[in-house]
Amino acid sequence: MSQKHENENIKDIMDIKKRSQWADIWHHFKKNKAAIVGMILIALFVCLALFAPLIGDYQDDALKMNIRERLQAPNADHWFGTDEFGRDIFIRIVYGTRISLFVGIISVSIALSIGGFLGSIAGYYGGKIDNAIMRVLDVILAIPAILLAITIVAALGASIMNLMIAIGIANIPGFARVVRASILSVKDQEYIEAARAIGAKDHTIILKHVLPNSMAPIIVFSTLKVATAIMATASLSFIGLGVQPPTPEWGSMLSGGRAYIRDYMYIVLYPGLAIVLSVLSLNLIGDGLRDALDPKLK
Amino acid sequence: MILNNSILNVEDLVIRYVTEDGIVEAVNGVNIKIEKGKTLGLVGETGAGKTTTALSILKLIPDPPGEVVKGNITLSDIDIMKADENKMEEIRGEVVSMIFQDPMTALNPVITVGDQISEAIYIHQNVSKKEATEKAKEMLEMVGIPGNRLGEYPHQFSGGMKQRVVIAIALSCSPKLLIADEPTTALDVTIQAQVLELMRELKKKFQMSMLMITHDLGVVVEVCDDVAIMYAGRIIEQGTLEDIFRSTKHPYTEGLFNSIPSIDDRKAKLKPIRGLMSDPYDLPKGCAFCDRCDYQMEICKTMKPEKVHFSDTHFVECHLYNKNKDFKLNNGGK
Amino acid sequence: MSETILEVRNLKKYFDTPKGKLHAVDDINFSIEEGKTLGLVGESGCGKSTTGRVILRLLNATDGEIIYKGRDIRTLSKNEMRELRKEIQIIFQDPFSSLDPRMTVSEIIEEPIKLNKLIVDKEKRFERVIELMDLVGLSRRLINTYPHELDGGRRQRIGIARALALNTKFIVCDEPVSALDVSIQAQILNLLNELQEKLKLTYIFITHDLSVVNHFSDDIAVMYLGKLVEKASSESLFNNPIHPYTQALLSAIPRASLDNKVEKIILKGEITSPINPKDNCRFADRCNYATDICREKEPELEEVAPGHFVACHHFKG
Amino acid sequence: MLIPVMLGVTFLVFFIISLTPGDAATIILGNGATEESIKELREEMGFNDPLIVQYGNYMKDLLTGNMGTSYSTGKLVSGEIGQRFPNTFKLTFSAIFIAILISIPIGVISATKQYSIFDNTGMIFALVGISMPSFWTGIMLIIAFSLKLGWFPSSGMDGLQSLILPAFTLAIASTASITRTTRSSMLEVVRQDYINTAKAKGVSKKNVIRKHALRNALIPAITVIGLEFGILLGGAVLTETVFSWPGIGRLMVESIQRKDTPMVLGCVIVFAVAFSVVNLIVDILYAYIDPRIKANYN
Repeated sequence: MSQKHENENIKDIMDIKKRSQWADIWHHFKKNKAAIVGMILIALFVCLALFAPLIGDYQDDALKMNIRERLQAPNADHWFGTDEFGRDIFIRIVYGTRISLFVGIISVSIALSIGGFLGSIAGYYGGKIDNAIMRVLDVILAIPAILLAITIVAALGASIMNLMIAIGIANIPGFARVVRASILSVKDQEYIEAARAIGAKDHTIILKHVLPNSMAPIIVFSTLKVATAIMATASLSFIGLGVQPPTPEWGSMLSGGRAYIRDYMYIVLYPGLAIVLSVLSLNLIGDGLRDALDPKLK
Repeated sequence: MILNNSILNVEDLVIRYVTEDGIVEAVNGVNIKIEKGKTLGLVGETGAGKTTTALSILKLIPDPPGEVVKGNITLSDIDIMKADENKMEEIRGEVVSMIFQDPMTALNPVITVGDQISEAIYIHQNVSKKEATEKAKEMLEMVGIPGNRLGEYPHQFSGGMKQRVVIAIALSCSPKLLIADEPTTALDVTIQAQVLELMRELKKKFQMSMLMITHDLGVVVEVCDDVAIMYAGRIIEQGTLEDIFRSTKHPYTEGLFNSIPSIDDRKAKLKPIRGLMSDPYDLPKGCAFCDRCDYQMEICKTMKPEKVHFSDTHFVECHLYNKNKDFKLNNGGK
Repeated sequence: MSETILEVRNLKKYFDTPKGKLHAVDDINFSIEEGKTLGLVGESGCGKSTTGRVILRLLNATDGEIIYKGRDIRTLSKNEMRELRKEIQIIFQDPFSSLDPRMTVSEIIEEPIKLNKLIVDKEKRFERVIELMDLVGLSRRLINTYPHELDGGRRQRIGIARALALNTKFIVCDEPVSALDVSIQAQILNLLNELQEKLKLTYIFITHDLSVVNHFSDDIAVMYLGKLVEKASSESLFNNPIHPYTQALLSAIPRASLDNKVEKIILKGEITSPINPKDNCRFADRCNYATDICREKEPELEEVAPGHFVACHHFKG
Repeated sequence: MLIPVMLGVTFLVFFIISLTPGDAATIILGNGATEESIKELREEMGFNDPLIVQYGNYMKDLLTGNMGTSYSTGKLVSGEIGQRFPNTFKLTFSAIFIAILISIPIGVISATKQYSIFDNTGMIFALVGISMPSFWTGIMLIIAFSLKLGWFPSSGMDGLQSLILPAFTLAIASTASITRTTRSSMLEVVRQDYINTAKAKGVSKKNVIRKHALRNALIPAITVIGLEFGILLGGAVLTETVFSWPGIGRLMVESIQRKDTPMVLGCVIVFAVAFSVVNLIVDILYAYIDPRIKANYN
């Protein structure tokens, strides 16, 4: 082979910058305008949740009833109006953001850690272990997730803690399946064999090759599942099985306002919009990530 | 030029793909002529523009991102450029049909092979469904598959059998031109031999013309009369089998020959073409092969070479022959 | 002068499938001398790749011995095996799936050195990576690119550099050029040839393409459905193919030449899969010369001429 | 396959429900009951037996169609559920029917005209559709179509008129998600080689889509329809609550509030069985559409 030796100094070559893959992903992600809108909206929700106390006091503004000011239409003092107890709907939505995001993220973390663990064991080792795990999960999958969550909360009692546990457990099989499928698709690649051929140990292979390459679908799925978890939180609270009044939560606010929809529809309009916007944003981000992380499109 | 004797005439065809990353000039002024009953081999490596050229004859370039910029295509006296979608539907399968590379994916997995063959017959010929099925059975037997397997699905056939079914579909309406896009590349050698044998036989039987796309000069010897060598969207050398194999003119053609490990001469040393094909997004101003060429001259970098004719059948696009048609390559031909 | 570096005895690899036991490799024997190349040839599904993987213990053999420099690879402990992997390596067929898409060129080439703690100093290791890139003809400026940004030929060079990163003596080349274009294929074949001379490597060259091995191998073994049907020196095999399958295979290769036309032998049918095979000649169904004995009894691999082995009831040289 | 899964499901649900705090005997007899009578009832109902024995007894009864008696009304659970089941069936099947009817054509047209205005609007609607919680959509539809326009009743079950709003409410999310799947699998299919083969033999555009692409694209779509049915069953709980629809979903919510354990258990089991049966139908449909799967069964 005729070999052109470039007279480059070793030091110079060492300085050639390695382009990070995250930069690549971000480069693709930011081309997707819808996903960027979703990102901005979610950032807004997060800010609202973090800085809620700057907008209004939890005890005085979000909880305390003020019968004199009840059922006001949106106005300069109360941007989204007041509810049947005279509480400011905007401030209650802001505090509701905290609960929705918190429950969403924690319940997905529960499902991801347990489901991910089961899924990766099933996927990497295969065979009988795989079979046993997947059959048990099939049983859980036979009950529609939201019904399972309802049943669990019904048995354990309604509280934020139980809500997170219930939604988390109901999502375990889904995560296990996604993680398993993703690991299976990576496991058979030749570069895993190549790693074994150069003497890499099992844990090196899993940590350095299998996991990084199977992350993409898991990240996307998690994003989308935070959205469904937020929806589930609101749903359970709506039927009285989640967050209990007077704690401000979007679903329970809707439930409380139902009696007044004939004349005061804004009571149910804004909490609902909050749900739609947060869930929509997460879905947009999820779609954007799916495209940006797909190596086929690169 | 005797026009009415040619079945396919492609003139100055330019096709490009417009993508996010830029414009790819996939086909860059291609001329092809195939005479009745003759087989032309279109040879080139990945990305040379062979398949794009073939798809344009059927007007099946995916648009977007593909775009036929200019050129004329005359197929059996029909002006393809002016034909509308309805007209094209009549032409496809009836006048021209195409075999795709991978038999594993070329058949619809949820439709029986019988229905896939009879569909073309039913569309183009004035027959009943029953007659079409009858004809499909004949076709299946003609490609060497028992007629009673008509009702089976593609997954029940092996790779070679699938390619036979694909051939049966393509020939079901006795087209005047058959385009075969690497029909044996995905097959094992012994199966390839079977399929090539079958194609030779059927070509004789149907008296049709053929455009054989391949990267394998060995396959060319077995089925083709004429050869066109394609590189970076242009045909850089064309001639009869004798022309190309016995008096190779283009350095790229020579390079291709030198890259093939010979089965009969173990001592022959491989002399690969150096480097890689130019970036299709950014083709050089001059000859596209210039960077890889052992005979490179100053003019090659700046000017596109013109056609140089050696006979009625043989031409080359290379600056080497501008002044001296008798220039000899180091190792021309085999 | 040259010694046997690897000997495979009665090697078997069976897979359990829903339809029964798949005899992917079924009792094969061969040996390779140091610095030589053995071509292992056959069509898809004949068990040639499985053989390669079993030798490297990427798959565990069902039965048999794999003697490398006097030791049976199958009996080595995990640590001993890891030690041995510094000497025996593999180059894969698919230059796309054999490189981790999330690692850069230098990370891929560096990984074996790092894992086996061959060179601990970071800068020295880096110099070694550069040296390897020069050796396989990879331009230095590609050091921090990702595989998906490169073409098949360059990716295959990365795979070769990775295989050479350790103290490699023995390489299983699993169809290293079949996914590449002709001109690139020749580049890689020449590179492998040069490396063999320079580094005194021993190769098992697995391929479906007889013309490639002819060019390359000292000895050739032809496989069909898990069995060796013919084994000989390249010269002997090409000049005097004896087994009907080898003859058909040789004649079927399209020759890019107008001279030396060869009469084609067209085989019947297609290769099946060796699931629960009967005790007969596995080639019998497709063989143009098959008789009753072929369908009843399995032929043994016999020496029909010095160094030329054939497993056939009828053709014995 | 169905039977072991059902055994697992019943056990799982039985186990979860048994976690309910509070003493069943006290619930049945009310707070005023004497210590003595509570103890007696406990013995009589077998509440002192180990869980597995209780489960065994329940299953024995279940096989004869006996699901126990309601704690609160004293009526047979099976009777109550039998009465309500047709209503839920009516609601969910109308919803899935509407969803399929709308989503498949829109998905197909969107895919054939990728990036057209039709496609873009369709996809925006689909995204919003999967982001809207059904209970909120329901309330909004009530405000618009029954309170403002007065076209449909806002609650209860009284003829076809009353079915329309709840069925549409329930259908929206499923419509959106089936549309998205149909579109993306259609886009995948039209890129396949066999579509080119079909075009190359002169099949008209319309027939390429109808005869060659659609059947292949339906395979993933059917999976999603099966999964969506599970989500629909969960959604029925909420929709029935919003529209006071006398189905099992509402019965379940009411029973949870009344701590009527046998009734809750019965409802969840019926839901799980319904979902499993639908999944079985989906599997059969698969085999009908995809000959490769049929081959596995033979």
